[in-house]
Amino acid sequence: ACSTGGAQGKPDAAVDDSANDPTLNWANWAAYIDEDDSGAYPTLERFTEETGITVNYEVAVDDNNTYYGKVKDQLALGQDIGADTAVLTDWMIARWIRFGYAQKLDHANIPNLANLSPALRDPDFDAGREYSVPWQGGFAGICWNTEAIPGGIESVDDLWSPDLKGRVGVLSEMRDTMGLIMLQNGIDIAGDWGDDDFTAAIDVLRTQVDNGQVRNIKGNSYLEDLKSEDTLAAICWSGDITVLNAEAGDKWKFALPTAGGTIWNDNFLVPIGSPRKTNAEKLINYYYEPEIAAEVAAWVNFITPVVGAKEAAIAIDPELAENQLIFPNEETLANAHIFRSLDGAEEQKYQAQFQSILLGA
Amino acid sequence: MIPIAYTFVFSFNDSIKSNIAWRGFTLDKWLNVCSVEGGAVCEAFGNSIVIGVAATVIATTLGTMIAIALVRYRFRARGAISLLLFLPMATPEVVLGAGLAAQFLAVGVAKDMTTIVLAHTMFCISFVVVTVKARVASLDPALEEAGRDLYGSPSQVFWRVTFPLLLPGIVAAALLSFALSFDDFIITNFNSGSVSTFPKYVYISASRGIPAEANVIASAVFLFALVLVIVAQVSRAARAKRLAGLG
Amino acid sequence: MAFAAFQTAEAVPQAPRRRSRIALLLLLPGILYLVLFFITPLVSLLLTSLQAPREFGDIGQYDYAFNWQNYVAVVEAYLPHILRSFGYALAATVLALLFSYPLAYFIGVKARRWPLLQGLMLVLVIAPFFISFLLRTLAWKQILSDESFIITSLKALSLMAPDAHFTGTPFAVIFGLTYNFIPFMTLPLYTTLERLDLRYLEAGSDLYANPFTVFRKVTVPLSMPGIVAGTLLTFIPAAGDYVNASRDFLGGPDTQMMGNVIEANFLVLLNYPAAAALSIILMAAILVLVGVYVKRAGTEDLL
Amino acid sequence: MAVREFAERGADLQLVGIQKRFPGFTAIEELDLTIPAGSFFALLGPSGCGKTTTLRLVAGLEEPTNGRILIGGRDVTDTKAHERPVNTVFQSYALFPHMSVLENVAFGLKRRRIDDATGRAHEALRLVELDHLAQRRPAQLSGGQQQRVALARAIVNRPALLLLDEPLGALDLKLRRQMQLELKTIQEEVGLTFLHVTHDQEEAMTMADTVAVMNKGSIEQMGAPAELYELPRTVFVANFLGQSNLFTGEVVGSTDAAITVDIGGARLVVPTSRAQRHHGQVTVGVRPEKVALHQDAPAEASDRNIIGPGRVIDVSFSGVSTQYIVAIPGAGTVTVFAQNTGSGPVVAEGGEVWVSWPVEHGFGLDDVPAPAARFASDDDTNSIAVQRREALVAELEEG
Amino acid sequence: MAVREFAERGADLQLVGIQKRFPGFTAIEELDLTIPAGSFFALLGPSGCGKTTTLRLVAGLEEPTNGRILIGGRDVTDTKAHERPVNTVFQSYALFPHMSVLENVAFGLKRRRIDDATGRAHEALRLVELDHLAQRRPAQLSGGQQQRVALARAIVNRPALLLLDEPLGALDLKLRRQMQLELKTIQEEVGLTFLHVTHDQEEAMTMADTVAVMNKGSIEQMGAPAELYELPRTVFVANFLGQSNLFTGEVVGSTDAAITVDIGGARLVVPTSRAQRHHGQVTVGVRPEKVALHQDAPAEASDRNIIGPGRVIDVSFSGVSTQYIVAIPGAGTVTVFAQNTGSGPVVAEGGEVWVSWPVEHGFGLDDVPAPAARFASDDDTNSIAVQRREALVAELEEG
Ligand SMILES: Nc1ncnc2c1ncn2[C@@H]1O[C@H](COP(=O)(O)OP(=O)(O)OP(=O)(O)O)[C@@H](O)[C@H]1O
Ligand SMILES: Nc1ncnc2c1ncn2[C@@H]1O[C@H](COP(=O)(O)OP(=O)(O)OP(=O)(O)O)[C@@H](O)[C@H]1O
Ligand SMILES: [Mg+2]
Ligand SMILES: [Mg+2]
Repeated sequence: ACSTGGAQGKPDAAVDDSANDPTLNWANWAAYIDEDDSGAYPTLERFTEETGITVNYEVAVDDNNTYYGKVKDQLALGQDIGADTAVLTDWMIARWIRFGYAQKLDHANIPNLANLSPALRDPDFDAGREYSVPWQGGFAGICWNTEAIPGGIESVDDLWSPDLKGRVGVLSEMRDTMGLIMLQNGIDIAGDWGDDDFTAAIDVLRTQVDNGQVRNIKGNSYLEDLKSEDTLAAICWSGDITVLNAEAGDKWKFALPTAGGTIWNDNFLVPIGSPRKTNAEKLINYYYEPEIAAEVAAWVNFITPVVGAKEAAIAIDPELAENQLIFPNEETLANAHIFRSLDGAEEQKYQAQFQSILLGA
Repeated sequence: MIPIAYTFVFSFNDSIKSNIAWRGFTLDKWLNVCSVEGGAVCEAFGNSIVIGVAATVIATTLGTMIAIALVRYRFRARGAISLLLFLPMATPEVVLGAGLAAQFLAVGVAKDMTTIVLAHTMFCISFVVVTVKARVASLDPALEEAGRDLYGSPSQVFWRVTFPLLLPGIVAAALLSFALSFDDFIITNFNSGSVSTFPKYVYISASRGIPAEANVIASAVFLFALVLVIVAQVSRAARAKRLAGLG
Repeated sequence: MAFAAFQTAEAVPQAPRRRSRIALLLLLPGILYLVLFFITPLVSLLLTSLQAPREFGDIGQYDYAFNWQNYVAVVEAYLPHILRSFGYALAATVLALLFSYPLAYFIGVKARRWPLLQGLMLVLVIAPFFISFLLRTLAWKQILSDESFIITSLKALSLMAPDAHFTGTPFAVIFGLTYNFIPFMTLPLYTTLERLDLRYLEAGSDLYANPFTVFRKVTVPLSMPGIVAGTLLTFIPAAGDYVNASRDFLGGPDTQMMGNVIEANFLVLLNYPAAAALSIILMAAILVLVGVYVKRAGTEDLL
Repeated sequence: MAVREFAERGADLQLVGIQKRFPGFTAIEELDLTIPAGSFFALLGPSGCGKTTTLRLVAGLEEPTNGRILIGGRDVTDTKAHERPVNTVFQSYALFPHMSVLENVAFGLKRRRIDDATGRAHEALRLVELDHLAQRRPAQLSGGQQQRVALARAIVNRPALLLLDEPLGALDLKLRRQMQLELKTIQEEVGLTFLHVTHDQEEAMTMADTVAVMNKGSIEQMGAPAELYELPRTVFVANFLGQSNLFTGEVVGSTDAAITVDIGGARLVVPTSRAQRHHGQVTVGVRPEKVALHQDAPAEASDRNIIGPGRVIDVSFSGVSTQYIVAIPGAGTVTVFAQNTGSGPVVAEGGEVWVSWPVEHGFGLDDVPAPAARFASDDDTNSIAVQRREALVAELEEG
Repeated sequence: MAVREFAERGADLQLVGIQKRFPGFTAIEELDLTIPAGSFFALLGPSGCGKTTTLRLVAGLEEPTNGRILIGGRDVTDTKAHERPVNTVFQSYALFPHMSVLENVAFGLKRRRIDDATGRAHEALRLVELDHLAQRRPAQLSGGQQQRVALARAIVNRPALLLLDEPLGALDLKLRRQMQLELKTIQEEVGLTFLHVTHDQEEAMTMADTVAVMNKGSIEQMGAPAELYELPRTVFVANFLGQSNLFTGEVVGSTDAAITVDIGGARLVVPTSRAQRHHGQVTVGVRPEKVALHQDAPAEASDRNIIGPGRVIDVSFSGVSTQYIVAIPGAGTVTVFAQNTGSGPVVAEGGEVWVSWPVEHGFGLDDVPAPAARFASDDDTNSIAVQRREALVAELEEG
């Protein structure tokens, strides 16, 4: 049968066999780690040198939902899903923890956790970071083609300007697109909002989709639309724009809207069936060395959660350290908000509304 | 044809991470296909080949057996069996993929290469049956009888007469199976667990712009097949010409 | 060659045989396999489609029940997608037929005298088989994006409104479906047309039929098996396709097909009963349509 | 294995009480037949009468519903096809298309692991004068050549019994007549028992030592060709084996030596020994070539039957002979063949003539003919067979 | 449209200087032919000689490389097939498999929008006695029935010219002879011009008013059947149209009335008017049925050619007649047909005999025969064509 979702009882964690098995499977997103010209991962290679643990790095996550869809059945049975650590976004982490699909981390094995940015130490879905540790974070904000829109845009409302009709993109990630609209509507997305607030934002989006203002609603492939100029302005993720500018000419600019943007984190966690938890913890610890974190940050262009990385980055490239999208200052951070956790019922309800726009009628 | 040319051209793009903007010509991607992302493209490609071969072998064997039985024997359940064979072809891939995925879950089977092979075999069988059936139907039973008449035991008759005569049909069915399996994304996506296949790799990386290496592999497969087919065609035509001249 | 797979040779009469244990032995493994990996999933899919949400359950948690309202609910919610799926599939099938018939006719009938040309053209038809259809579809997306050469030229020539675009429109999805399934249409057509006995066409013209009438009254009816096979091979997968219509490929929010809906319910909303119910509806609808079509076309013995 | 040996000469074949039923159809009702060793035996009959079925029973490709089959005295009823010392030249040749001519011919020898299969195969091919084509595929041969390969493939095994299922059916007339002579020559050379099936009466008569005429699953008459031709016993044989003029009437007188039949007033005399029935309504007949045409009324003679006058309604020239059709009031139409020893017809269309024939050439039959239609009726054995098969196929497809 | 009309009667057909080249092969070298309106004309020739090609040129299915075609005086060379007042009964019938018998027959009428197409189609079907099967599909008919439907489908259009391409080729002998009579009867009933193509000489002779013998793309001889048969002009005609005994030798004497040819010592006399060549090496011949057998040396007579003695090497009984083959030293073998007016052969195998024939029945030919092989040679036109096609098909199948 199509799964009944989480099992009645939560699955048991696998017995750790790290001592005998110096390997590690890491499921991550595409272009989410430093890479040299020959396609090797320098920081990972050094990790292997240091610890003797061979890492099988796999670009296995294309989307939180899809990845979950693929592994949830095995998780429910407590089986090894082929990944000893996977990097997933906050809200998905929340679901895994709720369903008991993640193993409790032994903080003793991760002394570097002390370098974790204080702001991220106590999220509502994982108090005290018992199960998850942030990998990279990012903003969702607005971006535009500077050649087509020399004046730039400032707010989400600017996306709805008639000049841009049919050339606007929004993300298919509910929390980012809806978060930005709700912020524009003056809602504190981290606080206590309710159905009405959400529905009001949905109505805004629906109107803009229906009247053809919004060209398309996409996941990561929104970048191609920007590049091919199918869209001229969009709701975007911060790191992508840096990459796009590097690849296709400096044509795009990213900003947090005046009403605020969202901030999210992708986090390591250890799936319930993994017998190599200790190895995973060693990996996490390694990437929490500020120098290592800085090296990764310099390549992936997302926000590193590691305190001290900025200082380390200055040594690599002083200009980089000034980039608000990688090392945001307090002011920038104050304008970025975390979308609050949703429980199962809310998740279902709001997703259904959001999906009904994505699927059209 | 245009998309193929596009794919081909962009396999020479000197891109960094994504492959959406033209950045100049390079042969690097062709020379170092397997290096990107720790060889993920090549691994996916290799998996696709292994899965394709395994599914093809199983589906071709089972399908050929059914085809022979369907043509050569009369039994009451014929109609039902024909329907059973038609159904998978009439079922949208999403349905097949989702249904099977749920089934594996219910039985508690972990998804890996095996489950992909099982899934691919399932939808290939019907195509094999249809293909081989036509060949069996056009095989004159008198030939097998001649084999028996000429002192061939049943197994000798099968291996020396029936099988060689069915071979073109079986080969065609196998090629079709392989092509279907190799290019399948939807069913694979539902039943692959964490195993990567080439179409899956393309789909996943589609979100970031496909690395030129994927284009390289696709183009290479295409060129290989094209050369193979053209060589076969030309030599066949040449032979036909030679024979015509000879008569 | 893969295209040989679509060939059906002239059948020789087979003497009806007795029932036999050998037949059973031959059939058993394959049939068991299909029962195991096709029928049982189908049955559990059916069961899933009747599940009800677990009381106080989290997202994605359902229990077995007989909740047939699921069907009503999904039809109410997704009727436009259901209709759109069949509409697009039909349009793509018709377009593919219109494009493929002349092509197949040329390769199968006109090119008979030049086997080399025939072979090469066949290669071109099956060429797309060798490149992942995902890559080809993505390439189209690039080729037909707003600032692409083709679209800008069309706009410059005023063949397209300046603010019109191609990707994300129903036209783009139908175009993608058509393109992707043309080989499936062409090959069965080719194999019937290739065996078309030209003497029937000559008999037609001998009996005062002009070339057009010969085509309508003789060629088309005689190539019916190919037409039926080709349309089925195109229509069925097209109706269930979700890649072309996907927002990440050629589609947009208002071109989503049943496949996309099933995917969204299955992967994002974790509404498995809805996904299962939609699957069952899709399959049943296709079976009914195919049944009626095949009956009307008079080619029941196709399979 | 018994079949490992080469037959030194042909063996005799006995069919005892053979019956063959197919689902819903009895192809052979009850068949008894003995074919002496070394003879050239022809089984003649219309399409669908059961000839192929009989051969298949002998070859072991079909099992009889009832009855026994003995080859050279040994009961082979329960022996498998590949274990019988029998080979077949199939109606459609059934040459293996994926093997060369040589491989085809050597196939049987190799299956029996006989030494020097290739050498013997070449020898057999030389016998049919095709050794120079040994490396070709069957599809590259003409129909006549294929037929010879099929023959070589069977003969090379020196079977005790060689079955030939209309091996000449697909050839055109010219080639057919030529191959008939060849086949007969080869049979004489190798001395095997040939069981030859055909529906061509001329073929059966020119080739065989003994001919059996089969109709609807049973043998109507059997004997030497001339014997069957000169003295047919049934309407079917009289018409199937050449043409006959038949007259039906009441026996009006009978002596020890002859019976007299009244045909619309004319009296026809038939020797008692040549008549199957001696009273009541009988059908008597005579072959067209035995009938003479007279432009003047011939004198009565006790040793000739004379009828007439009648009118010539059709004269048709066929080269060797001319066929006259004469309509005689009361007796119907009479066909007369006259060899063209001179040039041009003796009598023109419309002429008044009498016909006569020697009493000793008349024959009396066992049954009376059914009325004939203008075209071959739709229920002749041929079309019945076609229709029946197609109905069956249609039925099975449906299910 | 001209074709809208029904032909009241047949039109004549003229082929003027027709030549037809296929890529790499000239099928017809140069052909001139006139067929008078209302006649039954047979084109006779071996397989591959260009008969079908000729018909297709007339039907408009093929364009001549050179030359003109006139039907009823009108030049139709550049007219499309569907606009010519011509219908064809195809070699393979070419009945539309997807239509019922009735729809097949009504097809041409409907294309010409003729009123009451169905009624007329039924009428045509009644003519061939198949009206009761009007609703069947062609595949459900026997070969003979299909042939009749094809005929009805053509005749119903009352074409000025009806082309028949071996319409009886697929039938068995019995049915074939019967259909020949029917076809002839129908032609006489409808009075159309029939152009009938066949490779069966008996068929051509019994059916046609005029026969043209075609060989390798040109017409060797043309005339009434009896005329062609009695006085063939070439070896090909002498052998193709029935059998002939041919003797080649030097002319050793010639008068106004006759020439004398020396054949291994024997002298054969042939009337000058019946000889194509009068000096040098010539071939003379006589038909087997004109030859008489003598068991004693016959007396010399000026009006008979006598050769012998020789020995009977084969006697073969074929029902109507018996064929004797006599080997005569110096003259080769002579075939003699003797009608079986009595029973049993006149002479047994091995007997010593003389043969003789009336001088008036001999003929002298224009050319001399080529030596013959035991089997049909592998390079006759037929087997070449078959081989070429089949080799090609096989090749293409394989890939
Ligand atoms: N397997 C079968 N099942 C049912 N009926 C059969 C089967 N095989 C043959 N028959 C029928 O048995 C009859 C005799 O068939 P058979 O093939 O022996 O005829 P035949 O004399 O060889 O004819 P032909 O001259 O056409 O070859 C036919 O009416 C045929 O339809
Ligand atoms: N389209 C073609 N291209 C090349 N050669 C051809 C073509 N059609 C016919 N021929 C050749 O022309 C010759 C005459 O062919 P045609 O079909 O007229 O013979 P036919 O007398 O009708 O023989 P049959 O009795 O076998 O029907 C043959 O040698 C044939 O191979
Ligand atoms: Mg038979
Ligand atoms: Mg022909």
